[in-house]
Amino acid sequence: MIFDRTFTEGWIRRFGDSVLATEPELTELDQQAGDGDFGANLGAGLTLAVRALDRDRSAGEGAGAARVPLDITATVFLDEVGGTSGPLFGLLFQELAVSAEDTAPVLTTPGLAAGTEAGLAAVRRVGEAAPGDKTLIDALAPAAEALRRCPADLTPDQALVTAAEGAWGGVRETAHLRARRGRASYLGDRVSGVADPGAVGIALLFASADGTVTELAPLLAERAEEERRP
Amino acid sequence: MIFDRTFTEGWIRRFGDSVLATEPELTELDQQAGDGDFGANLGAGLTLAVRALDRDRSAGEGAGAARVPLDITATVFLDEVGGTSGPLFGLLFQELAVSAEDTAPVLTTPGLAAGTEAGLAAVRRVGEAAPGDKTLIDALAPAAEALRRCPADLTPDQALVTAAEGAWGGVRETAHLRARRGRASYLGDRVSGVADPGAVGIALLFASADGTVTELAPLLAERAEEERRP
Amino acid sequence: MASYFARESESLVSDALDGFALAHRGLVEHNVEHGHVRALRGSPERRVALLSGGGSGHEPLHIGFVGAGMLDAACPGRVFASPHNRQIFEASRAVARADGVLHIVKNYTGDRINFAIAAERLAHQGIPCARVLIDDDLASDSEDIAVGRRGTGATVLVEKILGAAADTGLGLAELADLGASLTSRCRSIAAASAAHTAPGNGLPAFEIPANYLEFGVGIHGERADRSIVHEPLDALVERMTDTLLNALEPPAGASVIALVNGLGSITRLEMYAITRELGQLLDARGVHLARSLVGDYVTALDMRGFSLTLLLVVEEEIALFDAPVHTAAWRW
Amino acid sequence: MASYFARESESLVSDALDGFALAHRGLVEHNVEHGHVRALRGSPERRVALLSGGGSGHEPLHIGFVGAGMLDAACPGRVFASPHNRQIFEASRAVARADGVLHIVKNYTGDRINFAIAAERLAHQGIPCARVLIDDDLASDSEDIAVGRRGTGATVLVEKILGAAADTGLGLAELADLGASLTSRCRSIAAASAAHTAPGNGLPAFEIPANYLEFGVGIHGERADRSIVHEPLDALVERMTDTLLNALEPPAGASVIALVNGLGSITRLEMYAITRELGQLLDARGVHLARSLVGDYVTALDMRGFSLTLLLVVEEEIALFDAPVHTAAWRW
Ligand SMILES: Nc1ncnc2c1ncn2[C@@H]1O[C@H](COP(=O)(O)OP(=O)(O)O)[C@@H](O)[C@H]1O
Ligand SMILES: Nc1ncnc2c1ncn2[C@@H]1O[C@H](COP(=O)(O)OP(=O)(O)O)[C@@H](O)[C@H]1O
Ligand SMILES: [Mg+2]
Ligand SMILES: [Mg+2]
Ligand SMILES: [Mg+2]
Ligand SMILES: [Mg+2]
Repeated sequence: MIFDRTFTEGWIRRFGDSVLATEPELTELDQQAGDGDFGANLGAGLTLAVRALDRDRSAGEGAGAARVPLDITATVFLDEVGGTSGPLFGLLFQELAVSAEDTAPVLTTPGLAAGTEAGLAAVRRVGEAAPGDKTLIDALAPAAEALRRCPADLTPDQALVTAAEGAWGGVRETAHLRARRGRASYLGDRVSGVADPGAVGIALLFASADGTVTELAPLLAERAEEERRP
Repeated sequence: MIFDRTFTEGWIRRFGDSVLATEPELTELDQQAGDGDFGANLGAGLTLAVRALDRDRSAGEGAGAARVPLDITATVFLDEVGGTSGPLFGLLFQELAVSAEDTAPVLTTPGLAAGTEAGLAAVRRVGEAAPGDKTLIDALAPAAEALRRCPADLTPDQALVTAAEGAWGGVRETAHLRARRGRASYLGDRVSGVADPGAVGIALLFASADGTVTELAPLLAERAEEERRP
Repeated sequence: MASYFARESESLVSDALDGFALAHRGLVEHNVEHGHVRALRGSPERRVALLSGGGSGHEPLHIGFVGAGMLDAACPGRVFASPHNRQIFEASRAVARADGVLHIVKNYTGDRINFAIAAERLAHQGIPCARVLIDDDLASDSEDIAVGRRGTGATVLVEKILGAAADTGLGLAELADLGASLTSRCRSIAAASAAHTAPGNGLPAFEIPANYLEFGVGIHGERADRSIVHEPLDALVERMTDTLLNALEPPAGASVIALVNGLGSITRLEMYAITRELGQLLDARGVHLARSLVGDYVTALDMRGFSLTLLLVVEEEIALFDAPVHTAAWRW
Repeated sequence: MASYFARESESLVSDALDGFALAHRGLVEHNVEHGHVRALRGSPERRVALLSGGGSGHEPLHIGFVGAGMLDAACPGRVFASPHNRQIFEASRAVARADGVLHIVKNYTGDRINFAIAAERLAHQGIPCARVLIDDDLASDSEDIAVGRRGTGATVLVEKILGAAADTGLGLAELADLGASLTSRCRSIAAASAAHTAPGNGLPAFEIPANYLEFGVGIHGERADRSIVHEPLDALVERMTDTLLNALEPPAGASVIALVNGLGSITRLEMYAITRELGQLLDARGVHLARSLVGDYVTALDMRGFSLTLLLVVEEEIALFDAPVHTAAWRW
């Protein structure tokens, strides 16, 4: 398997499918913790991104470049998507694209790790939230951590599976956190027990490298089961 | 009798006495035709003028000048008196003073006629009312007319009696007029039968050259009696 | 004194004049004894001083337009009340130049009488004086109203252009003629959706039902003679612009200076949205919008409304409009 | 759309921008595609472009301060809503100078995030970018409010002084430092007697009982955290001035620049009366009022209130404040 443009484009498209498949659940999470538009914001962003990928005629030149679909998605999220989360996702895609560029024409695990790390740093600079504030950082940070630990010879697809596991772990943690940034912060304790929708979005991104996620409940519930174990 | 400063000062002081004696009646007239402050405006003006005459120390220089009391009164009315009528009286005094100056140190009948004529012109320029508009012009115009007709050798005190007769005639006419200028104009027909207070003030001025007026009713009623004659 | 910010409602005007003099020290002087605001740095070339005045509550008019290139002095009265003739007389004496003083007077009975009395007194002192009477408000243009059209927004444009003309050294009669000519080519119309707050009791001076506008308000918080349904802005500005153009009858290709004037509490967003509609309409009507002035220039305390003023101009007048000006409220 | 004058409430901001560009053609250009207003005649000496932006409804802030001597561009959002990062990004790219672009950002979460994202994007393009965060509002100075003090009136003073400093050819880091230093010496406090009219329904955004004031309002029509009885102006201005001086702790004989700012519908009479009280209090407290700026500079639509801003300054900063400026809303 070559981790070229076809791979990253497939990844984004599957992410789009995951978001569309789970949009009602995402909406419900943001209704409990925020203003209920997260599913719509992310869904709209991916619809636009997929449309931009469809339209893209750059396939001819530098065809193999893994960077291109990430760049296109970054621009769409930065330019067109509303809500707090939209442009933050855009920043992550922008950093992933830069790191892919550094390792062009194919994606590498160290490149993915560096891009995710840089994306996390950008989101932290911009959003001024810290881990534990119950934001998408709580999924992005463990994903970056997982990628950092991956051996250099692990293939990017396998690395992304590891990242997704880290992210889901982080998502489940958010259910126990009290929000301190963003809209959810005004609601205080009323939202404890509910996972952060933005964090779920991040986990969906990493999980979609491998296939399409169609249901959130099992992924959010896992931890509860773990906890029930003696 | 010399028509010097003593004469004009006495005239103003008697005018003051007349206004104070008839102030309630003046107030009532302006209550019927306007906002009820005419008696207070004119009374306050004369109180200030008399006080200024008391204070005046120019008696030494040019002592005989008939002009001085008229000038002092003009300045007080122009500077200190409110309402529409106050400054209009001031203009009249100002023109009387100028004409007295032209014939200094004593008042003459032609000077009085010229001053009243000039005062009427100034009031017309400033107030932009015409005879018949039910304003003080309707007393001032016949007074000026009467003075104009006086023979040059008639003494000023006699001329002023003639002027007062003309003014009272004009006042009584105003009762039949419909107001077209000033506040009374908004009231339309509701004030027919009531004389114009400003016109009464003018008549009081000329009448006070001769003595003090203490009652208005007979002067306002005369015409009605005349009309009752067959 | 419910909603005005004041020590007491009686002291508002005099306190404001103190604060104005403080904020603009070096530019103006407030003569407390004689009740006028005077420019400290005038234009040396002027042969005629320009003086205006009227009730307070219309700020920045007139005090805000005292300074180089506009007024030599302004006489503020109490809120919505004419200044006393003595204020006008003393101010005129203080600022009169070699060729006298020109009074710029809004057409209201009280202002007319007090300026006219001051003019009589000036004449007695041998000081040449002439008057420009501003009467631009079309809502008061009616056979029934003997006193004539009210003076409103045109005042500012006339003060500006006459100020620049005076700085070229024109004489009294020439300035008075120019003023009369400008006034004859200048008309205004105003609309409001809420009355001003009455300084005495803090309540709206009158009620306008929701979804209605008063069409043809003046600047003293009086009701208009017509209430209309609150229509979208494009329709309203068209109604107003056509009212103005019908009265002005601009020849083909004529140039106008427009004043889009807030009456107190409309937002600049609204004023600029109005400017957009006006610009499009003038375009469509073949009238050239040479200059536009947008903001609070002649207010009626905090009335929620605006006025539109159009002045038909020739090239030289545009140059006079563009000439430098340095006052508290207008500077370029 | 009860009482706003608009075609429809959604088009108010974009219509206003059209009208703004029309009224000030030659001075500014409205880039409709990218959503910014840009100066047509900048200062050639500048090495760093100054850019600001934020929600609309605060006019003249920010668009009114685009021009020579102040901002190179401004990005207006919808009413009370942050501009999109793309607007900021595109505007920054369009105006950036050799030494980059300085963002002047009022401290509100949305503005912070959008400006920060634009900054990330600029960094990716190799365009140097720094930020001055304005956080002057003392009413939001509390341990409980993690997001920090809101940015209000200081914005105008900082934009003016930084504009003049940029024209002397300062670099990006120097300007950012000066901005941070100015901000640290600048505090504001606001009071209101009536809320703004909500653009959506034409009703007051909230009710303030007669004879009460909201003490500590922001500029987005939010209530203050305190209601107080409507007190006479001298008492109110003393309360506000002392709040400011307690926070600023001016050294003996310090100089300040004061901004007496109308929030939308208070009259100039009131603003100047406020200026009088402020002047007297500063005198009594031994603080030198070097300059004062009185008028509507940072509004909250048509809120009936005002803010006071004091900036501690040194001589050179006063000279920068006095430097020429040519924008729609500030010119000298
Ligand atoms: N300061 C922040 N830093 C990082 N992520 C944040 C921040 N504020 C909010 N978020 C994320 O954004 C998500 C909400 O996104 P969205 O619904 O699009 O935004 P909004 O709150 O503007 O409606 C939250 O679940 C959280 O993960
Ligand atoms: N335009 C005018 N020209 C001449 N006299 C006038 C004019 N308007 C009003 N007056 C006179 O003023 C008198 C009222 O004076 P006063 O009560 O002092 O004024 P106000 O109407 O301001 O209360 C009227 O009775 C009338 O004689
Ligand atoms: Mg949301
Ligand atoms: Mg949202
Ligand atoms: Mg009266
Ligand atoms: Mg009266």
